[in-house]
Amino acid sequence: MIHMTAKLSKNVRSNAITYGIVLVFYAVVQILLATGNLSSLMRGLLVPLCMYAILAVSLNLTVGILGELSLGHAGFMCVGAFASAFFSKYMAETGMPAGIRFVAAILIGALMAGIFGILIGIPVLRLKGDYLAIVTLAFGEIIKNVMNVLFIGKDSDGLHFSMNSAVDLHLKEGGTVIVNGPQGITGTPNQSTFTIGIILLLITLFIVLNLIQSRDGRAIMAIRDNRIAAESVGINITKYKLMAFSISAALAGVAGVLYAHNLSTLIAQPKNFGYNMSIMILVYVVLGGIGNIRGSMIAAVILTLLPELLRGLNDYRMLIYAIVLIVMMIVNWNPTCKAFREKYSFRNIKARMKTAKEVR
Amino acid sequence: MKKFTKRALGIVLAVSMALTMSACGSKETAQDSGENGSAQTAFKVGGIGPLTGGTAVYGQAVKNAAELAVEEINAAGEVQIEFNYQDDEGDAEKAVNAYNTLKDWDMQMLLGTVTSAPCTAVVEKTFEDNMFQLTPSGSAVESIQHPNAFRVCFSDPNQGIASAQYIGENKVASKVAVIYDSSDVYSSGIYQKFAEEAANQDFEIVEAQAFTADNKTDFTVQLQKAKASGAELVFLPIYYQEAALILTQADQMGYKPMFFGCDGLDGILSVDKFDKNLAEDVMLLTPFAADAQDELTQNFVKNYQEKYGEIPNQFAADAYDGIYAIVEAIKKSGVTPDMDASAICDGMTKAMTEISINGLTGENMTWTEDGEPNKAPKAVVIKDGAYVLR
Amino acid sequence: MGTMSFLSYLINGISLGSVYAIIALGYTMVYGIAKMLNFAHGDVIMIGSYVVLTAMTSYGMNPLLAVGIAVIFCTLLGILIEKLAYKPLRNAGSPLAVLITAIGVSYLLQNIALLIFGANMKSFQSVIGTKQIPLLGGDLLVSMTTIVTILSCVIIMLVLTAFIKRTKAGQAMLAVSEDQGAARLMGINVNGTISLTFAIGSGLAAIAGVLLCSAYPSLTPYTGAMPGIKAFVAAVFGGIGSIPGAFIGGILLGVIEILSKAYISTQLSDAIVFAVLIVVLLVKPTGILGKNIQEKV
Amino acid sequence: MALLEVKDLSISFGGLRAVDDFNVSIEKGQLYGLIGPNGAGKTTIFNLLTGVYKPSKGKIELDGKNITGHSTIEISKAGIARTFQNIRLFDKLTVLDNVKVGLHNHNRYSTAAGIFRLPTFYRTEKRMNERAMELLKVFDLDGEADYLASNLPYGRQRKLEIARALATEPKLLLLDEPAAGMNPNETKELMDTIHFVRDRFDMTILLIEHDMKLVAGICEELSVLNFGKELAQGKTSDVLNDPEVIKAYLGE
Repeated sequence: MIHMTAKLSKNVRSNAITYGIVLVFYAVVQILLATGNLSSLMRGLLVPLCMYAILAVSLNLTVGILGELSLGHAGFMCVGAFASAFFSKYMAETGMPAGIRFVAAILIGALMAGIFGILIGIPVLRLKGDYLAIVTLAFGEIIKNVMNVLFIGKDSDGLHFSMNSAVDLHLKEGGTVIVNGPQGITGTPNQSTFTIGIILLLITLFIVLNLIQSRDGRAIMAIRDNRIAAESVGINITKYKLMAFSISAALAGVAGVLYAHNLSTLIAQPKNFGYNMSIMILVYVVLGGIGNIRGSMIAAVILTLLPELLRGLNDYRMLIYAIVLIVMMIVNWNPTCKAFREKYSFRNIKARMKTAKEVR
Repeated sequence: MKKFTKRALGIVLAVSMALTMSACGSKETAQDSGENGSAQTAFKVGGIGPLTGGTAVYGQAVKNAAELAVEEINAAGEVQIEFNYQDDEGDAEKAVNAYNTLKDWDMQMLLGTVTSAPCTAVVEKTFEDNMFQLTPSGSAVESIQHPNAFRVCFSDPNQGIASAQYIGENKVASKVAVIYDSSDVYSSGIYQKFAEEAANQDFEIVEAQAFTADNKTDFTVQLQKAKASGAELVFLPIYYQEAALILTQADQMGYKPMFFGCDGLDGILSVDKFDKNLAEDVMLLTPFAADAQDELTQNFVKNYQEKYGEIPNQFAADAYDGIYAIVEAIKKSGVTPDMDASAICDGMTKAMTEISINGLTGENMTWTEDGEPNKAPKAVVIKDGAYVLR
Repeated sequence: MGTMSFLSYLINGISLGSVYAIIALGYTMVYGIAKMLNFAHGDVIMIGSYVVLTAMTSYGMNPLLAVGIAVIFCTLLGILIEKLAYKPLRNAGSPLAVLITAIGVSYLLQNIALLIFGANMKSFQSVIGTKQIPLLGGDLLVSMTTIVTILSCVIIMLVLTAFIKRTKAGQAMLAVSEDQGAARLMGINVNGTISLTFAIGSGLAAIAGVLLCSAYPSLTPYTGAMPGIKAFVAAVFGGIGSIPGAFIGGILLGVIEILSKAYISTQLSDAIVFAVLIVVLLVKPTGILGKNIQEKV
Repeated sequence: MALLEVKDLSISFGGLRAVDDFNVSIEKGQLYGLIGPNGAGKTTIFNLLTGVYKPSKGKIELDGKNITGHSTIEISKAGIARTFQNIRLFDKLTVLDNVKVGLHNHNRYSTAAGIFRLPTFYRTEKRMNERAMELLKVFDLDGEADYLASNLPYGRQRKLEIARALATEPKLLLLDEPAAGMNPNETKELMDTIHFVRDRFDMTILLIEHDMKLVAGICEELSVLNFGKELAQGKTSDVLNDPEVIKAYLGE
C-alpha cells in the first residue's frame, strides 16, 4: 500500500513541477512585459515557443510513449494550420464573434489533424521501425505537396475547388480565392497570443500526462515495451496505437492553428511543413529525452531560442548551431559522458559526502 | 541520469533567457545615451533576407549590394546610415524573428524582406509598428499591402501582364509554352496573370508545365511536352538558377525554341561555369542588365565585383536602388536620425511618392501611394554572351 | 510520337533512377551494417561535387583525376564523420540518438559549403561531355551522360556485390550486419568494419555526386539534400540493407517519377512517388527485396 | 468435461509439419506437462493455443467454447494466459504497472475518464492497485513494486511474468520453460510457487519444461512431443519410463 501511494504522489509531484515550470515561465514573462523589460525578439518568439513546445510534447506521445518513429509530424501541423486558417478566413465576413471563431478554429484544426491521424494511422501503424518512419515521411510530403496545388474559392454560389489554378475556380464577380495554391492563405487574422499559447500548452500537457498515467497510457507503453506480451494479456494493439497516434496528430494540429494565426501568410513550404520540420520536432524529442515530456518541452524552447541568440555570429550562425546540436547529442547520449555525469552529478556528490560523514 | 539531463537543459535555458534579457537591457542603455547625450547621427536601417537555406543566393546579393550602397553614401557624408542585415532563412516565421531582432537594435526603417512570403508576414508587423518598409524584391501583391510599404521591383501581376503584352504586341510568337515553379509565390504569381492577359493577346498558351522546389533537377518532361506542343516560345517566369538547368537540358534534347523570361532570369550569364552559348537569343523583360553601358551600372558592377568577386544580379541592383531611394526620401522628408521610427515612417511614406531617382533598375523612378514603382522594363536579348537592348 | 516519347521518358527515368540508385547503394550499405539512417549522405555527395569542381576549374585537373581526388576526399570525410559524430553514440541505447546527430552533420556540411563556396549556384560542366547518340533512326536522342550514368550504376552494383561475396572484408561486413555481437566474438573487428562501410559508402557518394551534377549541372550547398531523401526512399523501396534492392528501388523511383510527371502531373509527381512507396510497403512491409523478418515468439 | 480439449491440431511452415495431429485433454485444476527435445514443436503449440499462429487443421476448445483461429486478444479474454520462454516483461514500466497491464481488461474506465480524472478513474485505479499488490504479495514481489521491471533479478522476472499472466484472470495458465536459467534452489522455490498458484487460484496449468526433476515433481500428466508428433501421453511416472521417450531424449 505504501508503494502505490508513494507512486501516485510521485506522479502528482512530477506533473506539478511540469505545470509549475510553464506557469512560472508565464508569470515571469508577464512581469517582464508589464515592466517593459522584454525585448521585441522575445516578445515575437513567445507564440512560436508555445507552438514548438506543443509539437515536441505531442510527438513525444508517438515516439516516446508509443515507441514508433514518425517523420511526418509537420504534415499534421500543416493540416491543422490550413483547416483552421481556411475556417477563419471563410467565417471572417459572417460576423461571428472573433473569440468564438478562434476557439472553433482551434477545435477544427485539432479535429481535422486527428482525422488525418486516424486515416494515415490505419495503414501505417501495421509497419515497423524505419519502414513506419519512411511512410510517415511520405505522408507528410504528400500533404505538403497537395496543399501546394489546392485552390479553394468562395462566391455567391458557395465553395469552388480546383487542383489546377485559381482561374479554373471560375469564380463569379465578387468571389474571393481563399486558398490560392502555392500562395497559400494570406490575411489570416493574427489571433494567437502568448496567453492562448500557454493555455493550449497546458491543455496539451494535461491531456498527454493524464493519458500516460492512466489505464490507456499503460496499455500504450506496454505495446512499446513488448508488443507480443501486450497482445498476450489481451491489449488491443491496433486500437491503442491508433489512439496514441491520432491524439498526437490532433495536438500537432493545435500547434498548426497557433502557427496559422500568428503569421499573416500561410504557405506549405519545405521549410515549415516539410520533412525538415518533422525532423526538427524529432530533434526536440530526442534531445529532451525520449518519453520525457518535460524534457522535450524544454529542449524545444532551447533549440528555438538558440539560433536567435546566435544572431550575433552573423555568417557562422547556422554552422555553430549545427556544431552545438552535435555536441549536445553526444554529451547527452554517449555512454561514457553519461557515466561521467552520473559520477559528478550534484546528487551523487552530496550522497558521497553524506556517506563519508557517516563513516566518520 | 534523466534528472541530470533535465537539470542541464534547465541551466542552458536559464542562461539563454538571461542572455536575451541582458541583450535587451543593454539596448535600453544605448537608447538612453542616444536620447540624453550626443544626438544620434546615423539612421539605423535594417535589412532582412535569406543568408542560409535554398534561397540564400538572393539574400546574399541584397546584403552585399546594400552594404556597398551604404558605404558610398556614408563616404559622401550628407546622410549617415548604419546597416544591420539579418537572416530569415527564406521563412516567414524566421523573418518575423529577424524583424524583432532589428527592432531591439532600434531600427528606424527596413529594407526587406527579400522574398515574397516572408515579406507578407513582416509587412503586417511593420504596419502595426508604423515602421517604414521598402522591399527590394518582395513581388507578391500582398507583400506591400499596407501604406507604409514600398518596393523597388515590379509586382508579379505587373510582370506577368507586361510579358504577355510584349509577346503579343511585338508578335514574338503565336504558340507559347510556360514552365513555372508552382511552389514559388513569385513564379506562380507571374504565371497566373500572364495566363489571364494572354487571353487578350494574339497568341495561344499551348502548354503550361509546373515544377516544385523539391523537384527541380529534372526538367526533361516539361521540355518534352513543350516540344510536343509545337510551342515556338517558352516563357520562363522563374529564377536563373533553374533556367540555367532548363537551357542545358533543352540543349541536350536538341530542343531550340525561343526562351523568354522576367527579371528573375537576370543573372543567368554570371552563373559560374555556365555555357553562355546556351543562353544565346534568350529574351528577357528586365529593368536591370549587368552589362548595360551607362556609367551608373558600370561603376556598380565594377565595385561589386571588386568587393565580392561576383557579378551582381537583379536582386543586388534592386537593393542598391533601394538604399538610394531611402536616402533620397530621407533628404526630401527632412527626417533626422534622432526621430523615432514612427515619425520617420510618416515622413518617409509621404516623401516616397514625391521623389524621383535614377537608379540601376530604371531612370526617373517614382512611386505611387500604394507602393508600386513606376519604371519601364527593358526588353533585352542575349547576343554573344551579352545583353542587347531590343 | 506516342511510343517514341514514352521511350524517351523511360530512358530519362532510368537515367535519373540510376543516380538515385548509386546514392541509395551508399545508404543501404551503411544501414545494413551500422543500422543507422545516415541523413548526411546526401550532403557528402554535395561536398564530393564541389571537390571535383574545384579540382577541375581551380587547378585545371583532368576530369578522371579530379573524380579520383573527390573519391579519396569523401572516403576520408566519411571515416572522419563516423569517428567523430557517430561512433560515440553507437552504444547510446537508442538508434534515434545517432539519427539526430546525422541530421546535425547534414546541417554542418551544408553550412560549411555555404561559407566556403557561397550560395551562388555553380554550373557543373559535365565530366562526360554532352554528346548525343541518335537511336532508332535518329528519332530518339540519348545523351552520353545518360549512358555513362546507367553503366556506372550497374558496374558499381556488380562490383559491390562481388566485393561482399568474394572478399574477407566483405564477408566481415555481412557478419556484422547479421549480428554485431556474434561477429565480435568471432574475432571480427567490428569498429573497423563499420569504418570501412562508411568509407565505401562515402566514396560512392563522390561518384554519385559527379554523375548527379553531370546529368543535372547545377551545384549549390543544398544540392544533395533532396536527392539524398529520394535515394533513402529508393533504398526503402527496394528493401533497405539489400544491394540489388537499392538498385531496383532507385531505377523504379526514377521511372515512376518521370512517368508520373509526363502522364499525370508535374506538380504532384513527388506525391505520386511517395504514394507508390506507401502502397508497396503496405503490400510488402520490408520493401521489394527486403527480408521478411518474423518476430519469434 | 475437460477444460481444454485439443483435437488434431496441426500447422506447417513452408512444407514442414511443425505440429502434426496433436491431441490433448486437460481437466480443470490439473498440472499438465509438455516435454520434448529442442525443436519438437512445444512452443509452437503454445503459440497455436494463444492465437499467435492460426492452425492449418484441428480444433481447440476451452471450457466447451470453440476458440480455434481466434485472435490473441479474444483468446486472452476467453481465459488463456501465458508466460514466455525468453522473458517478455514491459521493461520500462514498474513491477506494479506490469501487473496492472494484466488487469487491463477486467478493470475499465473510458479514455475521457482517464484524461479528465473522473471519479471512475480514482475508483478503478484504487481497485487495480489493491488487486495488483495482492498478486505481487503472493509472489513476494510487493517490496519491489516501484522498481522498473528490467531491474529485477532473473528469477524474480519469471515470477513477475506469472503474476502478470494471473492478473488477466485466466482459466488456463501456460508456462513456457519457467525454470529456464534458474539454479536448483530457485527451481525448488518455483515448484512451490506453481503448486501454490494452482491451489490458491484453483488454476489449471500447462507447462513446457526441460528440467525433468521439476516435471517429475509437479506434473500429474504429461505429453511428449518429438518432431511435431506426439510420442507418448499419460501419467507422469508411466511416460517417463516409456522406452520410446527415453530413446528420444537420450538419443540412440
